[in-house]
This record gives sequence, structure tokens and C-alpha cells, in this order.
Amino acid sequence: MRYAVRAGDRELTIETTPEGRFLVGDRVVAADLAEAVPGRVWSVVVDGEAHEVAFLGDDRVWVDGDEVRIDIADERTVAAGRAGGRAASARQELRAPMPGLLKRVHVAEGSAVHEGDALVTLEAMKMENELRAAHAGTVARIAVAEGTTVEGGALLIVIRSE
Amino acid sequence: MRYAVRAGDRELTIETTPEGRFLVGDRVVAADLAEAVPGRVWSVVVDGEAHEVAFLGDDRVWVDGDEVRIDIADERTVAAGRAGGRAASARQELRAPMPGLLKRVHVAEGSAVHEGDALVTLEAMKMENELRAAHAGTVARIAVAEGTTVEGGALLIVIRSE
Amino acid sequence: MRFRKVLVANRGEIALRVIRTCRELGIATATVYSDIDRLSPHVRAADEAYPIGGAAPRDSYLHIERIIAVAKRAGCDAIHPGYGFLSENADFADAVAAAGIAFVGPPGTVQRALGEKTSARRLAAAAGVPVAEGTMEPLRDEADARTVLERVGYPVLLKPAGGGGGKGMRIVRSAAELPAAWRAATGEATTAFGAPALLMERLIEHARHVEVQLLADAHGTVVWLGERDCSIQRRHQKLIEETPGPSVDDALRATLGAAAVTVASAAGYVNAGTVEFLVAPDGAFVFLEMNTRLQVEHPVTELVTGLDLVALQLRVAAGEPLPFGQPEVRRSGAAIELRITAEDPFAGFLPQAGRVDFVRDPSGPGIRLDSGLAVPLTIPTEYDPLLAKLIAWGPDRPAAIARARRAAREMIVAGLPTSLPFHSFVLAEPDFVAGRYDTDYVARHWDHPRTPEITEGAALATALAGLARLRAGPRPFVGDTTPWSRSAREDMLR
Amino acid sequence: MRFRKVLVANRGEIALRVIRTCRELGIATATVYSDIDRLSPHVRAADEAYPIGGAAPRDSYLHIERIIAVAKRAGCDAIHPGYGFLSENADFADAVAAAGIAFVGPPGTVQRALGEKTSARRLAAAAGVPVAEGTMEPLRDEADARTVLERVGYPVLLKPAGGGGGKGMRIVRSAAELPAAWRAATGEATTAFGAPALLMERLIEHARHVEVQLLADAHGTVVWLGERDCSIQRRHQKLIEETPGPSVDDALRATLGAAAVTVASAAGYVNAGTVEFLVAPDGAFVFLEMNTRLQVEHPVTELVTGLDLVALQLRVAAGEPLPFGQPEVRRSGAAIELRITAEDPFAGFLPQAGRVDFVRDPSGPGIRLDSGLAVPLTIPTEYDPLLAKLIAWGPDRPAAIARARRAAREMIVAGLPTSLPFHSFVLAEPDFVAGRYDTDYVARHWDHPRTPEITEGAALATALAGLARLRAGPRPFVGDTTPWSRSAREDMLR
Repeated sequence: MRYAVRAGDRELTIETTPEGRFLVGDRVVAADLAEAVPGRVWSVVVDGEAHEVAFLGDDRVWVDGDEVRIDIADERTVAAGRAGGRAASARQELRAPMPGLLKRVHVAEGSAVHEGDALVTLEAMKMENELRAAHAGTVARIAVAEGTTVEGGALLIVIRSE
Repeated sequence: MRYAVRAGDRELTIETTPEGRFLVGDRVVAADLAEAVPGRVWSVVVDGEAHEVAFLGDDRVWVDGDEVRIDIADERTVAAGRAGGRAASARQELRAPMPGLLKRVHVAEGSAVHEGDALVTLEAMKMENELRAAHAGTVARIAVAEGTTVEGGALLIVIRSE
Repeated sequence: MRFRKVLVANRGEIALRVIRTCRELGIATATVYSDIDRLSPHVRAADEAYPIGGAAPRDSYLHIERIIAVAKRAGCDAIHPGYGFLSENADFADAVAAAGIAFVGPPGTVQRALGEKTSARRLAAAAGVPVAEGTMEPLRDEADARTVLERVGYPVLLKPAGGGGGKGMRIVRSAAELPAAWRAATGEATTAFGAPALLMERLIEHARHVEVQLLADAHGTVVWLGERDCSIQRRHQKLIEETPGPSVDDALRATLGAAAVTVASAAGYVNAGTVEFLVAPDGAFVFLEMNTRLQVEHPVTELVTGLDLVALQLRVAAGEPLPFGQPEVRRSGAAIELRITAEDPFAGFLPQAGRVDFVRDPSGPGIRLDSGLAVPLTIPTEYDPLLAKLIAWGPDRPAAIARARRAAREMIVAGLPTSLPFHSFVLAEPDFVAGRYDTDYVARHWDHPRTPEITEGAALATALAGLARLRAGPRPFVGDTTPWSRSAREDMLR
Repeated sequence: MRFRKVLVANRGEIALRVIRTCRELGIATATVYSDIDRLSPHVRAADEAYPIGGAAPRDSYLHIERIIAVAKRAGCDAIHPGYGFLSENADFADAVAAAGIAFVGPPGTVQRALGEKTSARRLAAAAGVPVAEGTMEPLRDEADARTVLERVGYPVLLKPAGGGGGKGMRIVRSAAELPAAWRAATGEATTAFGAPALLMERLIEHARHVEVQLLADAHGTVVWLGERDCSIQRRHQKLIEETPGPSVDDALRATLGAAAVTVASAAGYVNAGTVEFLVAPDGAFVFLEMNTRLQVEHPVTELVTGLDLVALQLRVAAGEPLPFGQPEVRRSGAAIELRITAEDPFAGFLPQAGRVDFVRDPSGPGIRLDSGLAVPLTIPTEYDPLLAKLIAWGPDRPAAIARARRAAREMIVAGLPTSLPFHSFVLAEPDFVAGRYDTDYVARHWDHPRTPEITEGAALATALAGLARLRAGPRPFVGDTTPWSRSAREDMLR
């Protein structure tokens, strides 16, 4: 099976062989992988270089003291990505990261937003938190009204990128 | 169900009621039990008194910083204990606590031993360790010869107490 | 007099901190917990623990009557409030005293004089300590604010008058910004302190936040224990604190120390307290506020002085004199504290809730960890996002920073985002390492992408571990099914 | 000169200790591991790790050629041996030097002169430092031993001449005991040091084991950093160490310090080293041996002096002068170290093997933990049973003891018996607390049943938790199946 892996700011194409070896790009890598904490921490030694990798969350990884994102796609997903992958990412959903009170909505449906624009103010943990747009786009939908108390994970705003 | 529990140097008779309450001796105890680390650590609050209990091993328990043994028997076992329980404890098995070399056997089959008498010397972890009798009795069997390398858990000597 | 049992009216790392000192002194401890805190570490650590109500602070940790009722029921002779919650609530201090229980902190009268921030400004100014230009009484309304603004000039800081700690502050750089800032600051002041009152101060740009730790006993002795630079802040709240302050020379240190003692003496202060100053780039300083409680960052002072501030608080609260005077205070080396918070530094330090399901504590030479973490532990949204404090000591500042950085990179907290990546960044960032920073540091330096540069080898290791994890499939973590538990269960549960 | 990469030729907590300092100094680290140590923490902590052979020490951590080959392959410019293993092997020091690599320790010639214990006795005696009555050459045979015995008188100590650290020692109190003691000591000397040679010393009864920490550079500077009392021992091996020694006054401290410097100077000593003495109840002392390496208990000295001994070792090994002289050495407060070992204190400190499946680290004010533990971790029988060192600092001895006790009672290690219950006992035992102890302490005081007295409440809580555990039945520990891992697996692994 072939995988496209993004780890931090690097992209790797890795093919696993039935003998348990790895083809990274066109280089065969003899890696010694040991699971130190089941499902959580791996020790990886490649040519004497020792690394420790801990999984922190959905796509967050700790490696040798640095925290990076990881994204793994297999060859089918990679192939499909040209068509479907893009379309999916064109729709951006802003969800409440925690329960709180939606104090203010700074945008209207149909308005254009730039990356980093404040979308709403959520009061939670005794603080007002401004939630911002991750990408530019157009506000397609405002799902919750100002003054509403929302649960963590509740959909707040939908933005369409193209 | 009724249980006889030995915790450290204390013995308690505890009856659990279908409503989840505890009858300790003839006193009803309203205990708040919370499992802090699944299968491992419990927080127990009784009338405001807060205790932390961690299970360390087969019968070893950590409670508020002290290490004690725990032994739980249900009413059937308790009842059977008058007959069978005694008989079982009359046979004492000395097993190797770790792999090592049985350097010397200090007793012979049929010899009488007192509590604390050295039975064998096991060389392990670069040290000579004397294993001693936990109770007085008679050596019924020597299972391993001097100079033998033994696995951890291997039966070394059987002592009969009555 | 010595306390027999202390009620620790707090939660999290500070409750554990206080319980630890009590245990070392042979003093029994009781604590309180809200409905969602039954499994919190402080409940397990204390000798006694009592439920006091719902998750919302006003129903539990801010509920004065219930807390005092617990203290009476448990037979406590003192209450330690920690920081936050009721620690600076004068009514609470009064109620504790009225119940015949010792309050570990200054009396209500002192708290009242210093807790209302314009009153504190008046007190400092009257004692001859410089204060920033601005209002010496709470603002009446937005129109009043506009009048003051015209006199003071831009930029100004709009601050809650009812309480400190950096909550609810807003910078106003033009007349147009005033309405929104007024609205936001009023709202947050009400939420945080139950009082909408605001004051206005001329903003000192590129200032450093430098504070002086004090101890005062009931017999008139006031000593200062050195300063802390707490300029590394987000939302006017501290993330990293260190002592000595890298920009503070001996002369400034002595001046600030004397000014702090002047304020405390003028207020009739008793117990541990902190006088906060802003220091301008030219070394000029103004009084900011006095915190009438133990600070989050007190451990850096403990590491360089060798003192236990909680033990000294208890001693003072019991009416004893301080066991030393100013000449006996010794400071040695440098210390730095990292506040490990449940916040996402990659998303504007947005507070995070979630379940911590794996932790690796850092340790080793020069490292102290004051942690409120346990595994597993659900981090709620209701309370402060502080999870743990990593504190490093070294013979000098570079050594303390090197140790803090080494330890921060050892620490692993899984289950929700934390401030750790921010700390690793700062401790290697040249301006911070050179001691060149002020309260704008985070805004100026932290614009950090989620993809820090890692080596090719680290990326490969990450990718391979990711694939291995995917292949391994789900399986239980470190097992709880010892042979004993299995056979015992089979025997007994049929 | 400064090292770029150091090979840490050890395992466990000491390998982590050395790696931590290297990291703080910006020095890269490589390490080695035996077949059973692939998952040991030091392999994960180092920048590079290389397998060097089988589980048995002679196939891996004692294999000189393989270790030097790794150092060369990895491009290391220095080797730190830690303690134990090859740290006092003169041939190793010579081989490292011959390979053009810096050895972090004294040269082979010095190690040889001090490593053979009768040679060390001759050296000390010639320098005018008192030694115990006994043999100044290795004993030829049991008959020779009998002759010496008649001259010296009972009781005597039979000790390996080939190495120290308390291994393989036997007390002989009568002629009848000699044959068995001779046989046991010869055997253990062969096992531990590869040499059966023994020496005999008059036993000093009720003595304290007091040692002096030294640092010597290659430029002739020798400084002493204070003493440690290490009298709490089982099998002549240390369990608890503290500084200052409770029975050591300023005069004795200065005398021992000067004697230690005399021995080191006479030997041409370089790097960190420890001179061990026995101190009789009347204050008379004799030289015991000199340990030509870092000691397990070096952290107590670090805590009271503020120095990093590993950093100073590296500096000295790089040929640099010590950055301070004797007058600059400052000591402050008291420190105590608990060796948390995989031994069952309820069964004669029998070493334990097994799998550690749950740990709670102690921390907080005054606590340093140097741990080699991880969860899960299999503790093998092949190596030293030391798991972790809990070290406490306080402004004075009672404060250090109170903190150590508080922290020891916080710590939880599950999966195999450890020495923790012993430590909790000692730290509350009146003779120890009063500082009244000597090397017979464990034999005299520790006869502890497996059923310490606990309160009725604690017993009830234990019983209820036991029943709850029984009822809950088996279930997975803190889960690793995050929504991501589950869905990703479903997506990808079909």
C-alpha cells in the first residue's frame, strides 16, 4: 500500500512492503519501530537516529519535543483527492470549540470574509474569545443567533470558499 | 453478598445491599466511591474523610501513602475456610521470585524448619539472596537441585506445616 | 498558636500546592469540590473533602456561606483561599473572621482598600509612589470616559475598577474605538468581578510588567523578596514569569522593593502580597495594583530564596512574627515559570476543554512541577485553563532557560491542545533569550504556524509511527487485568 | 574545547541524567542498548541509539570493543560511563583514550591505583590519611586470612580487593565463620569484579558511612563540595543518603574535606570523585575507598551547592579548568535522597523483576525526581534494581525530611514491589529523624510486618475499593481509540 503523509511542513510518499520494510520516495528505509506505550508512543530508530513520537489528538503529534500536525492518506484517497478533496475543503464550517454564550456575530450571510477576520465572539471560561476565519470566502449560513448558549461542537457559521 | 475483607492489620465484614449501600459490621456506611483511574485508583469519601486507594499487584494496595495487603473472601469461601482453608495453608511452597542460579540448599527433606530459617541461596541480579521460611514446618520436598538454573516462579521447596 | 486543620477553598494545582505544605507541617487538610470535580486530584489529596454545589463557580467555589459551613463542620481553624475565586473577596475575608476562623490573607478592610483599583491608586499616590496618569475614581459612564480621554490623551487602557489580574482590559487608541471598548470592558468586568465599574489609565507603551513579592506579619514587619518580570502575556494575562527580571538592575530592584514596602505599609498590609509595576523602557515606573493573595507565579521566588511562601502565610495568619527580617533575605540564581494551560496557542490561545488521557511529567535537575493534572482527567470549561506550572532554577538566567526548555520539550500532554508549543518557541527565541521583551512580546513574536520546522528524520519517524499506529488497530492500554483480578472475579462473581 | 556529541554508555536513570545535562548544554547524545532494552527510556531520550548485544552485561554494557566502535561510528568526541558497568574499569578508560575519544572520568592509571582496594589503602596511608587496621596487600588464601585475623582481632570485614561499592562484603565475628565467609566473598568478588582477590579490615562497629564529593581539574585544582552520610544500607549498599551528615560538625567536615583532597592529590586525581570514610561514634575516622566516578547520590550535593556535577565533569574532561575554587563553594540547606529500588523490603530486600504498569510521580516544592521509569516498563533481572531517585531539598534537615516523606507517600509504583514502604517508615522513625543512625540501622530497625497500622477509615476505604474493583470487572485502561484513529482505521484498513 502507498501512502501520502504530511508531517509538519514535510510531505512524504511511503510504500509499505509485505516484508515490513518502507520505501520512502525511492529509498528503502530500514526503520526499527517499537511501540513504547500501546497506541500512544512509538520509538523509531533509523540508522541510529532515535526519535520519539507521541500521538496527542486527532491529528496532533509530538515528536522529539515539537508538536506538528500529521495527515495520512492512502493511494485511493490521494487519487480521489484531485476531484473530491478540493470540493470538500471549499466548505468551511466554524464550530464552537467549547460550550459558551454566543455574544456577537460580526458577519452577515452573503458577506465576504478574509482569512483571519473575526466571525463571532464566544464567551466561555469567563473570557470573550473571537473566532476567526481560517480561509477567505463568503458567509453561506449563520446557524446560531446572537445571545444563544451553544454546546461544544455546535455549528456556528458556514463559509464557502469558491 | 457478604464478604470478609482483610486490609492491612484489620478485618472487616461487609455486606453489599442491592441499593449499592454497604453494611459494615452492623453499621450502614454511605460511601462515595469514584473510580479515578480505571481498574487502578479509587477515590473513597466516607463522611467527608477522603481516601485514595491504588492497586499495586495481586494483593498489594496503596492507601493514602501506606502499602498494605488486601484479601477478600466471599461468604462461601469463608464458610468453607474452616475445613479447606486451613488445610490449604498448611502446605507452603517456596518459589523462585526471579530467574537465577540455585547456589545452595540449606535444608534436607524431612528436616524441621522455624519461621525465618534460610532455605536456599539464589544467585540473581549479581547478588546472593537467601530465601527464608515464612512459617515453621517440615520440609516435604526439595524440587530443584543445587547448581540448577531456575526460571522465575519455579517451585523450589515444599514445606508442610502440621 | 499553630493550625490543626486548614480548609483549602480552591481546586487544581494551587489546592495541591497548599495541601503539600500543610502535610509537611503536619497540619490536616479539608477541601471542597463542585459537582464536576469529584475526580479532581485535590479531592484525592486532601484528608477530607466536601461537595459544595454545582459546576458554576457561583454555586460552589464562590459560595461563601457553603464554604464557611464546611469549615465549621470539619472543625477547621483556618481557610486558605489559594488564588482566584474568593482569594480577593473582602466580604469572604470578613465572613471567615466573623466565623472565628483564621483567614490566610489580609483582612477585609485591607482587601477592600486595595481591591477597588482607583482606591489602590489613590493610596499609592498618597504614599508618594508614582501612578500612571488617569482617573483616581471610577468612571461614571462612557461620556465621563470621553472627557478623561481628552485630558489624558491616547492611547489609554480601560480597566475594571473592581478587580485585577489583567481581566477585562481594553486598549483605546482613538475616539472611534471607545464605544466598542467600553462595551466589552464593562461586560467582562461584570462577568469577572460582578461590578461594571471601569477606570482609565494612560497606556505606557513597550512597558515591562515587573512585580515585587512581599511578606508582612501582624507585628509591623514587611519584607520584600525580590521581583518577577511577568511581561510575557496574552490577553493581559501571564504565560511566563521569571526572576530576576532581565532588565532590572540592583538600583531599580531596590527602588521597586522600597516602593512596594511603602504601599504595603500605607495599606496596613498583612500576609503575602504582590505589588505590580509597569516599567517603561527608560526605567521610569508606575504602580499598577496590589494583589492581596498568593500569586500563580510565587514558585520562582521560592526557588531563588529557598522560602516556602505557603508555610510563611500560615505562620503569619496564626499571628506569629516573620522568622527573619529584610537583611536575612537571600536570593540565589535565576528561576523561570511556564504556565502550561489548556489553550491552543495556534488559535489565539483559545481555551480548550477536553479529556487529558496521557501525560509525561518532566523532571530532573533544577525542575519543579506544580501540576493539577492526573490521567485521565476531564478539563472543564468552567474554571481557569491552568493545568500545571513548570518551574526551572539555574545558577544564572541562561542555565534556568536551558533547563526550562529541556523540560518543556520532555513534557507530553495528550488529549487537548496546550500552551507547550508556545513555551518551546519562546525559550529558543533570540529576543527572549537576550532578555529583550515587554508586554507586546506575544503580539510581536507569536505568529506561529501549526507546522514548525522539524528535521527530515523527525518527519520520517512521525510518518512511520503514524502508519504503525494505523496498522496496529485499537487495543487496550496498559492492562488492569492482573491474573489476580481475573481469577478473583471468576471465583466471586458468579 | 567543547564536546559536540557524547556517548552515554549506560542505561536507566543515570543515562537520562547525563542526557538531560547534555541537552541543556547543546551537546548531542548517542547511547547504546542491549537486546532487552529497546524500549528503555534512555533509548527514546537520546538523539542516537545503537544496539550492542545481548541482555547479559558482558555482552553489551560491559563490552568495551562494541561501545568504542559505536562511539567511533557515531562520531562522538567523549564517552560518559555513568556509574556501575564500565565506569571504574581502567582498561576501558585506556581504550577510550587510545581511540582518541575523551573519557569523562579519571585516566586508567588513576583508576588502577584506586580501583585495587589495597593499593588505595597504601596510597591513603602513605599520604597520612588514617586507614582501618588490616591487610595492605590482597590476601593470598584462606590460611593467609586466618593469620591476618589473629593479628587484627575480631570482628573483621572480608572485602573484594578488585572493586568497591559495598558488593561482596562479609563480616567475620569468629574463626568458625571464616570458611563460609571466605567462600561467599570470593564467589561474589568473582561475579562482581571478575577477580576473586580479597582484603581484610578491622570492622569498626556502629560506624557511619560518610563520604566527601570532590572535583579535580587537569590543572591541579581540587575542590571538595561537602559530605554525604550514606549509612542507611542493606547488604552494605546505600538506600538513603543525605547532606549535611547529621553527626558531622564543622570541624569534622573540614578535616574530612582536607583528608579527601589529600588522597585525590596524592593519586593525581582528575574529574568528579568521592572519598569514602567510616566515622566511629567517637568521631575517629578511617579512609575506606575512593570511587572514581559519579555517585548514585550526587544529586544531594547538587541541591545544596547549586552545581551541575555532570556539566562540570564534561568541562573537566574537555580540559577546561574548574570555574571556581574552594572559597567559592557555597552550601545551603539540607538534601536527602531515597533510592526507589525494585526490591521487596518485606522480604529482605529481595530484588524484583516484573512489569511496571502504573506510576505516579511525586513533585512540588523542593522535590527532584531522577527516574528511569516509564509506563509500561519491564524491569529485568540483569541489571541494578534502582528504578528512580527521589531527592528533597529543604532549608534545614527537618524540612528536607518532611518534604521527602510527603513526596514518598505521594509516589505510586504498581506492578512489582519497591523500596517505597521502607522509605516511608524510615522518614518517620524517631531515631532517623533525630539523626541517630549508623550502618547497622536497617538491621536494627527494619523488621517490618507486611501489615503496617492504618486507620480504620483507610482500611474501610481499601476494602470498599477492593469490592468495587472486583465488581467492575475487566475493562480497558485509558483508551487509545480516539474518534480519529477509529474512523481513519475504518477508512484505510479495509
